[in-house]
Amino acid sequence: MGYSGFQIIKEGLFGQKGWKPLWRDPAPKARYDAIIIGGGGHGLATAYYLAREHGLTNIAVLEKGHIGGGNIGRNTTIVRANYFLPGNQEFYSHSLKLWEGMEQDLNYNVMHSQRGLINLFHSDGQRDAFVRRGNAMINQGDDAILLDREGVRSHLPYLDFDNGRFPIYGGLYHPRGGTARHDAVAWGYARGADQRGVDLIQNCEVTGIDIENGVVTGVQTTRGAIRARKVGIVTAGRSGQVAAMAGMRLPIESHVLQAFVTEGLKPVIDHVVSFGMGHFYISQSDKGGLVFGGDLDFYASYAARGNLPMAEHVMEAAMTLMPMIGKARVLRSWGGIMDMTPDGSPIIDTTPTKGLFIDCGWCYGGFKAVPASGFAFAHLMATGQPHATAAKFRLDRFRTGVGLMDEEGTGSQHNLH
Amino acid sequence: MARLIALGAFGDLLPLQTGDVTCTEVMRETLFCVAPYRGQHKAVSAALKAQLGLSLPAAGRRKIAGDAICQWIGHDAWVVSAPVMLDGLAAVSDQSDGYAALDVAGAGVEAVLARLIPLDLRSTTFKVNHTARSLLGHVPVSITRTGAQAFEVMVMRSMAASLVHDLQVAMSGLARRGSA
Amino acid sequence: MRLRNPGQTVTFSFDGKPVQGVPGEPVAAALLASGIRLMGRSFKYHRPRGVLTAGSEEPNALVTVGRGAAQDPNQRATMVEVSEGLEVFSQNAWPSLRHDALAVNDLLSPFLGAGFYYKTFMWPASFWERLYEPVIRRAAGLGRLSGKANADLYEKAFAFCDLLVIGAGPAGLMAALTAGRAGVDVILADEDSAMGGRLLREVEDVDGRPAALWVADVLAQLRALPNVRLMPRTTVTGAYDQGTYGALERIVGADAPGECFWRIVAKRSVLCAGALERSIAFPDNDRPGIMLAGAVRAYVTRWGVAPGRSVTVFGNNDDAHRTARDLAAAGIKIAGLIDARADLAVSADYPVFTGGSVTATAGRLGLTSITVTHQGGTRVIQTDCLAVSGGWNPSVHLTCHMNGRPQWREDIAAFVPTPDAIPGMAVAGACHGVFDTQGCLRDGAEVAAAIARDLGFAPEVTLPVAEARAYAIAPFWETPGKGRKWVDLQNDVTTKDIAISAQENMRSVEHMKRYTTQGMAPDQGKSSNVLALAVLADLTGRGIPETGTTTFRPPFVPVSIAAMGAGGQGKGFAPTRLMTSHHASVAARAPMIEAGLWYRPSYFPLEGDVSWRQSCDREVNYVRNVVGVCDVSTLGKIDVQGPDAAPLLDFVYTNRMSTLKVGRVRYGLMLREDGFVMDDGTAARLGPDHFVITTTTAAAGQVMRHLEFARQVLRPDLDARIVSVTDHWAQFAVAGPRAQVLLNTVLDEQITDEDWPFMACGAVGIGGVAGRLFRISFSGETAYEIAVPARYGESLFRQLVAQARTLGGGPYGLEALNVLRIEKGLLTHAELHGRTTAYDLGLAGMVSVQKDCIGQAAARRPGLVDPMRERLVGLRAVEEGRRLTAGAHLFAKDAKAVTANDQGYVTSACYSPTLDCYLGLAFVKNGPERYGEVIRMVDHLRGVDTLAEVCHPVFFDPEGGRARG
Amino acid sequence: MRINCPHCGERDRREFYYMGDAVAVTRPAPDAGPDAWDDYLHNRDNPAGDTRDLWYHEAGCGAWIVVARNTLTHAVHGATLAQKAAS
Repeated sequence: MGYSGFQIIKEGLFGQKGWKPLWRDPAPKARYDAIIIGGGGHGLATAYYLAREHGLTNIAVLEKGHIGGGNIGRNTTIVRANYFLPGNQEFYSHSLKLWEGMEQDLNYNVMHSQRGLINLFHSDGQRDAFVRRGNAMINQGDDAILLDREGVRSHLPYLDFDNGRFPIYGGLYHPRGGTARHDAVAWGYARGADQRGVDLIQNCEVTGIDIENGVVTGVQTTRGAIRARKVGIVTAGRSGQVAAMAGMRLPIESHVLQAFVTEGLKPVIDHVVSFGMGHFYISQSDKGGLVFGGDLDFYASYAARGNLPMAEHVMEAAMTLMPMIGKARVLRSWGGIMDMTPDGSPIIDTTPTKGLFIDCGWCYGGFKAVPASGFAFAHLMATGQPHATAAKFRLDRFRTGVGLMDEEGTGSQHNLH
Repeated sequence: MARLIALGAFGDLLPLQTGDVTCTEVMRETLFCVAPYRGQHKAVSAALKAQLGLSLPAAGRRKIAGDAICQWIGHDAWVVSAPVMLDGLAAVSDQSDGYAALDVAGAGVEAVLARLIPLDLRSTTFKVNHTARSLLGHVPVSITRTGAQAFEVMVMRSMAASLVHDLQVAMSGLARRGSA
Repeated sequence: MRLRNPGQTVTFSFDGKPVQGVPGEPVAAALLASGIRLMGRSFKYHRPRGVLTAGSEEPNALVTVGRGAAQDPNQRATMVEVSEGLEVFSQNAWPSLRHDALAVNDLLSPFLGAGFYYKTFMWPASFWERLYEPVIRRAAGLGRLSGKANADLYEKAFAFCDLLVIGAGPAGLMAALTAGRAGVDVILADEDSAMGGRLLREVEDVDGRPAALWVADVLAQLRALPNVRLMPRTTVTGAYDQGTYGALERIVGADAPGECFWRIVAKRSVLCAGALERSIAFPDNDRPGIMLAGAVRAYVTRWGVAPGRSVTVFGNNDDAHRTARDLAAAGIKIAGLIDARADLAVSADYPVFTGGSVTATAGRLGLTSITVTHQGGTRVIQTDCLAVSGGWNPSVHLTCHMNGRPQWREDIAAFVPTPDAIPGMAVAGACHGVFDTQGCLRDGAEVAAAIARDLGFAPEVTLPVAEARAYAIAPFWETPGKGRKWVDLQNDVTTKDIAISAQENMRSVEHMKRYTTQGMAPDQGKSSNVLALAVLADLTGRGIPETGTTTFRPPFVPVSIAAMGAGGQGKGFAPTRLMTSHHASVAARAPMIEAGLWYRPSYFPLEGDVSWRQSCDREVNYVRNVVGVCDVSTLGKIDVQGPDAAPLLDFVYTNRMSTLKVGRVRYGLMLREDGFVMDDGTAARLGPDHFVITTTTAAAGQVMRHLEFARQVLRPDLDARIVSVTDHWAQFAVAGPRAQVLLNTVLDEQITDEDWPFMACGAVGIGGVAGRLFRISFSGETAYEIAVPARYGESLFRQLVAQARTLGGGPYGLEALNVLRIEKGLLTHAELHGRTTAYDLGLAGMVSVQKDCIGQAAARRPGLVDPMRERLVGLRAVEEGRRLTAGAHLFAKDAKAVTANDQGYVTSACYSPTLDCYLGLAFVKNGPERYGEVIRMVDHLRGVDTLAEVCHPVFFDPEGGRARG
Repeated sequence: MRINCPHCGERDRREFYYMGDAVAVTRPAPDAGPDAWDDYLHNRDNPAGDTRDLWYHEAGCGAWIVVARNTLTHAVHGATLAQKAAS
């Protein structure tokens, strides 16, 4: 059924009895044309674009828990296209364009809010690095504006301009950056895929990948064997375990990244603000909660929860940057499992097994990538060729050193991102 | 020819007193870092015993004999408070001005330090002449219990002002609570 | 209405109106005592709401306390303690709490059910940011921040103990007493202002005395034990790894810090957090005056406040009867007792309706009547307070913080903790599913005794005598029939919303939560989760255990950012490092700027200077023509000693250091193991087994860590020792044609070019002080760095500057330093930005292939030696008056400035007073092959679009004759 | 999280720097070839369970240590000096 304001009024008048399920709960079939392992944001988007762009509808998404239960449901909801290295640039630029049409495309309001993102800098050197980034964004056709100190003040008057540990020199303003309602993105893609015939199969854990003579033939699951000639792995923090079923060892370490939300407050922070010097970023949700986070906890973990030192560090950064939020109260903290690559950039590629594809390594930036990742991975699975926007996300780039994308400049080694 | 004037690390920031806790600068003319070479631990300990009257203490301990101090300062390393000759036995680095040190003492001293240092400093576990490397706030320090209600804190000289600032905030918060 | 003489009272205000209260009692109690039931408005529909509970789980009575910078929103009226002059305000209502304009939302509620916003507001697309979202945002949110910077002191602290007892009710008190008497080092933390838990809130006896007296006696015993620490007003907020707990202490006192966030490390802990009562879903169950039964008893018994004049009680368990009995005994009129259970025989002095339920309520701003449907029919009862008990939920929250999932217990119709969900944590009392006082006392004592024995103590268990009774409950979640039955009072979620969710296949409990927002409000579902689960389970035909629960995550109660971030405000976020010349530079009016944790002078203005450029140009000229002095103490200085010091340096530097002669210095390059450049610096050989190496300011810590890694982990075969001596030495660059002249004014023995050639180093005396001298140059001029122990740093700096001024030179700051090094094509972290290789920097020749070093193998990867890589070049502006800017991108002369044409970027740029033009350093594809090419430089952000000539990166004195002297 | 330093005893995580999988201890020979170096630098077992990883007691004694740890539960089983583990 189509969603609209008219439908809302109609259902309101008739007791909400007409709403249909957003997706079916089909039993798994014995065979599909393609299987996607992982019902998170990237997996659901892949299924949607396989169906919509490539007409591939005899496909299934296998999810061991409930769909949208991974990192798509526990991130800080930021959407941006402010990368500067070849490979990332074109990909995130494409992703932002897909975001901008997503609601009409999916007929689902994901509350994509282009409220603007401001990255602060605190020295001449940082300013120059952000200028390089901003110019790259404009070269790519995206938007960036250099703000001086007064420019930042006009947008963010509540920052501590006088006493903070690191003085605010200015900011790089990305007006098209913003946020979206994370769960809604998963639900929107799931509904869109289901409407096109994709089987979304929940509570179905993959326990093995069947390979014959170097060619994938299907998967073993807790709900039986399923055959397919194409299998895509899109399992984020769990990529290592699933890839191991196919005998692969990935350049991935899984780390925990914490995030925090406060009680609801009347509107006070209108942008997404990023304080790189203190590893802190924040925005305010439409419900009023301040949503914020910082750096990784920096140890390999699958526990989906963090520890106090990083939580405290994040709060201290908040206090030095914007002490007006001191009396906001943190309501909930959580941790996502980040699939970290050595250079901090993702992988969308074929594997040594024919018919087996992998999409992983989203580090702490997977949310904004959901549409373009799904789009590019669907293209790769359908055609066997990388999509132009994701051609540099190669699995072998670490071995060869060709096309490393170390946006932070900290190095292409695991502990450095 | 130059005439150089020596200045203390804390300037006029010390002494400091708030509530029942006081901070005073510890003046030490010399301080050397001693890092025994491989297999020379015993030889270094013997040489120090001969020269200072102090052997190398275990990890996390300080020894004192008269004015002389020998204190564990980290992995494979100790500091001694007087010049020593250990040629071929240990790396010796002059750190006389690398560290600044202060005494913090008084009835509320454990409560002040508990606001800053992630260590179990209870007198039952951290006794007199126990020493540890840790953080005070965000400042790396070496802390030693020198008495029932007294500690010495060593800090890299360039961070002396930050150390005093953090102590001052903790002392004032405690004083403002009344009895804690 | 107060039931007893309150004694001393104070006056506080609620929405500006004065209210009398007893010092220390919660605001909610004082408001109830004054007959004020309307305390807040709900989140979505702005429904009138009163207080529901008597604890931190309160979903309705959220208030703002204070004004100005002290304005503190979203405080629970059940937790804020009354004091003289306290200002309390209602929130989420306009223009007033009684007449709230947005209550109109309630009329629209048929259209605003679960998830409605996902289905609309999509057309036209641009209206979301322009219209819909701003309207939604303004309507959403609860309290309001002041917008002013925090002006209060918050604290953090650490505590250590053997046993942390969480909660000081009957179980917690007995646990602390049993362990404490045995000699265990105990911390007893409780979130209430007074310890005792429900013993202060119930009418019962312990050991033959009123429970409150027994509590007072136990607390006195605990206070007398030196190994027991009592922490009232302290809520344990989170359980973390290895026995670490977060706890939030509220501190009272006018001048005291507001809150303290504790990190408590405990060998063992016992959770005695009690249980939280739950409500029942019946139509309009959210009116002010409808409260949980246990809370009603608490207000009556502990604070002597009657929440109503005519109270009805509704429940599905024996607590309903206790409530009626205790209230009646306190002299409060009981208008009726409704028990959902049919097969009960009860005789009482008030009407009892068995098999009954509440099927309607009335009263716009406060309850006036209820409709009861029971075995005998339907009846309307006039009442201003309805006490509801749907049963008790053990406070399992902390046991879920490490992903533990609680287990359903059918006999008490509640979830209890999974054993060992938190390593080292035991559970006792009501949160363990033990609901009678005697059982709680015993459980607390026995659990603590077992822990004490584990820790090597010999505890004795002495149990007091108290009430023991079975807890009888018949699950009853929802009354049948129509009407809005509220489940999550904070987020306005009804049973209907849960039904819509199930209908749309949002049937996983996580989907239901996220779709309806049930459990996502400030109480995190404390008052609604189990009820919501039960409703969902009924709708889907699954049992409650099968339906499962959502996860509780830290913190247990909301924690202010100011408390958890205490110490971070202002300069406290990171330590400050000061050079010995700091005060002298400040006295010279030099702007001090951050360099990592350090502060360094930007430039030294003179009287009459109108811009920084004027100062900077002058300082460059000092160095090029006379002499300049610059404090370079921030560079990392590391002592490397030992028989294998040289081989260790060979292993960490790309070039060979073992061939360096004693008394000489060599430039060195370090790679990360991934093959990219990490840092550069110098190595000076002071003796056969003794080097001192320098690092850049920014990378000092990283290099130290890296060297220790190389020494301890990769090459434990090498016998070398590493010590940072950065802070011991104050070090000053003295640079320029007259550098030697200047130095000779301070040195004990005169130096000459013959004794001190370029790249020499050694010991010198300065006024009898033992120092070190290095003839090295970061400016391309004849230059030295002179080092003295830090205590003499300021003194030497002042003398060097004074002598330099006499010679016609002076001090120079970071700006001039940057210009000088760009003129010479020397590198900083603008170029060593982590993505560049030795090859990119034109330093491939420095990577020795005769030996192994860190990074060498990875640096050979094809992608790192591709000629098409962007490589270092110089840029010289060719258009008169047009500047070069760092961060600009480069394109072929006639190409469009788009990504596809990108040829590289500028890393550093400056105006060179020496060469009178703009210079830049840049990375350009195939760079060194393009010298002489005119290239287009575009800086969209700064509006610069100009041409520049690609050239060798050393602009000035390319032969280097000046530095060699 | 608390980690047992062989020198200092149990200490708060905030005193430590994390390096990653203890594979870093076994550095290949310079000429071991691209695959060996790729495995050393990049490819990881990334276990969901017991692991050994390298930590540096940066704000403590300055020792590099190998910690036996569980990535699912964060349980710490023990730690040794990396110097000993390596030699």
